[in-house]
Amino acid sequence: MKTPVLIAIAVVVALLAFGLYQGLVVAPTEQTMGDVQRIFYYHVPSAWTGILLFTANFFASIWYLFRRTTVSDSIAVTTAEVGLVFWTIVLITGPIWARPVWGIWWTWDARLTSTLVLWLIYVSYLIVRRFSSGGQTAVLAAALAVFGFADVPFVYLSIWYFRTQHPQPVIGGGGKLDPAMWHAVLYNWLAFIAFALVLCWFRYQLERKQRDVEETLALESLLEGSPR
Amino acid sequence: MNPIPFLYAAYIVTWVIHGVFILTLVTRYRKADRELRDFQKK
Amino acid sequence: MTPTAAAVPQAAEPVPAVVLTGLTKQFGRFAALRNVSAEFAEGKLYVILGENGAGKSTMLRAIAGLLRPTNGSVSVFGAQYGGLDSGRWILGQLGYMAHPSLLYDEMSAMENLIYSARLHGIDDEARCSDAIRLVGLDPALNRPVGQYSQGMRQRTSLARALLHDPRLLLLDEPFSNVDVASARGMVQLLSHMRDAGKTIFVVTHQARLLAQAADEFVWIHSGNIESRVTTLDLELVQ
Amino acid sequence: MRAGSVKDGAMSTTPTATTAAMAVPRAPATEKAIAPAPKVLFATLMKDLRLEWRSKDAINSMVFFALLVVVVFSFSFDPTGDDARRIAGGLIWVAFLFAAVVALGQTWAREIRNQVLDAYRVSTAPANDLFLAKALGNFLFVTVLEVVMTPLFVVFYNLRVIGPAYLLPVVAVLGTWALVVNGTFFAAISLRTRSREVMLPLILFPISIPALLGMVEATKIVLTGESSAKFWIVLLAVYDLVFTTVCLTLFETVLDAE
Repeated sequence: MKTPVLIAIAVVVALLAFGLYQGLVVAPTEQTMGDVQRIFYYHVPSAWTGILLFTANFFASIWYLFRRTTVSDSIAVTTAEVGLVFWTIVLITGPIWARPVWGIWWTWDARLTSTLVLWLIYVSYLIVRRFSSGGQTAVLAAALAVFGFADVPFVYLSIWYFRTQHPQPVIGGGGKLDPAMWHAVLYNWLAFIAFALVLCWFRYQLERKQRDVEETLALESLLEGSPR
Repeated sequence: MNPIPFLYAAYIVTWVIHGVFILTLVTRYRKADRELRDFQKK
Repeated sequence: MTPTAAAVPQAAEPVPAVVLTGLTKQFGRFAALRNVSAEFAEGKLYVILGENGAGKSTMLRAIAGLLRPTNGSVSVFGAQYGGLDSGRWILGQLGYMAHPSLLYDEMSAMENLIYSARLHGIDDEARCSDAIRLVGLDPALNRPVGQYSQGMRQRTSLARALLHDPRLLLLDEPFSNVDVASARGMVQLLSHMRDAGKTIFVVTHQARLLAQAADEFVWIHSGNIESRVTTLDLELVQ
Repeated sequence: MRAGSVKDGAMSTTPTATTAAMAVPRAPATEKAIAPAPKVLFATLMKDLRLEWRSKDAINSMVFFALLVVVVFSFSFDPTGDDARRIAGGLIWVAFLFAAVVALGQTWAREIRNQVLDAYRVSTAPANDLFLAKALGNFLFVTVLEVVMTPLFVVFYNLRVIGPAYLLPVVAVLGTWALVVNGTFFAAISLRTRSREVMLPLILFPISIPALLGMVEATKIVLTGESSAKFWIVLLAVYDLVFTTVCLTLFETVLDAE
């Protein structure tokens, strides 16, 4: 089992290095913002990867609600946690980008605000998973995942309109992107997806191991004859 | 104010966060592994 | 301990009240019910015995549709849980009573039963007062259930289970901390109901009370049926 | 057969007409199994309202809590003139949110204290009727709080509505339902978690942000009469529709999650 994993890691590292090279060297410097715009090549692919993972979490939760298999529940928690890691990166690199470009760390820019709200939703999802007791965690979390995902369009819509009411400086995105720039974004996205898959694989093994421990614990308390 | 340090800061922060996450994976895995082995021994 | 073949002669054609096929319930790795397969004819009083954690209550809750089997199936009067609406039809046929009395402490016995009747789509309040009288309580009593003695609470809970005239009665420890006189009264009531054609399952540690009244004693051991006998071996019972 | 006299203790054992009445009616038993929907919903709602009226402790403490929230807000924010109208929308709704969350936390308190949820699961009553009855109960409860709090806000901030005032109740109803429908559902979820009181707001607030934004903006627009609040009202209506549907599809699964 070990070697394929090592190969996968090697491939991911190569892809990431290639993406980094594209972002920092190959892509032309943006006229208005200069080189700081290259944060874009990490900020946007991380967001897209995060969205992919949250979508996977949604479908895994739906699958769990119908089939109640532990596999679907493990995938739901795995994709949510790894998704939240990528999403945290988006949330932190955003202000790092805003500071040099607009001189302010945080602006209620439509995208930044929506990122923050989504981040809050999935953090509360993971907290509920940790706090709910034993057998019911999966069902409660799956229901919450459906609510969270259904909320995403409302988050983006309401905050987008909220911003058009009071225009604020808008982060990047403006202006025509040079094709080489698009390449950098796409290569990095590919690299991040591969990296996310490997992370998910490891997190999944951890989940299975933790379930073994939980069950042994449950069995342990049973065998000591404590009445059910 | 030279913007370049912000560029490197963003890239570094990205890998710091990923690194911390991987670290938690490893520690949680080791902890669960140890607990499991204790049970098997008992 | 493999389950011995059921010694009880099966009732020939009528649909058995309850059929369990390969019923298994896993809580994590602990198997509360291990592949239980059995048939229970209609119109009989079954007493379910076994030590704590053997799976008695789990089996009763599975028959009541309160827990989803890990695999295998439960069918009641020929209908199976999980079917599109068959689960709901079954619920109409069964009365369930368990340790939490499923009653609101702030409401009197009559109010509790009227509300429970509504849940089953019954408006007829006479049914409620009949049920209360049947278990030996006074329908006019408007003290809230919270102030009842444990025996009275159990009987109110029994009345609640009988209310919609179910064909199948599932009682989990109905006699726990009930005085002997009341318990005997309940046993008589249950045997009347069994004679009237109802199927009754009673999970209890006071099997002695039902030594004469019950048709069959079902011993459960570590998640499966160990044996089914028609006469109670008194030494075995604590 | 011992003729049991019907007093508190004794057990009625005489095979009277009642036992005969309990004899199993062979044919009709099967048809009446399914409870017609509105009856259960109405019965549950009436039961809750009756018990609430009987004890009245929850409603009194809640109203007092709402007053406290208004007073505390009025102290901490003391805008005058036009500012008051601009931020009053936000203040009022955040105050309502606090009062609502405390009320929503009590939704299932009685069911849990009496451990009666199994009674629903064993009856033929559809789970959604239980949910709707609880949600409507909460809606009435929170509306009472709002009716108590609003005049105080008007007085403390001497608000005058410039825009179309008739829109305010519309926004209030849509907004309150958005909080209450999700709140009732999440209260059912947080029942099964440790530190139950913290869990409800923790799940409810993030998911309600779009609705909150809608309420606050719509109220501000109506108060200041600057532009039209149509977008926000439509957003709230769609939000209510979507999340009421999601609640009704998932409630039974959560109720049965044993």
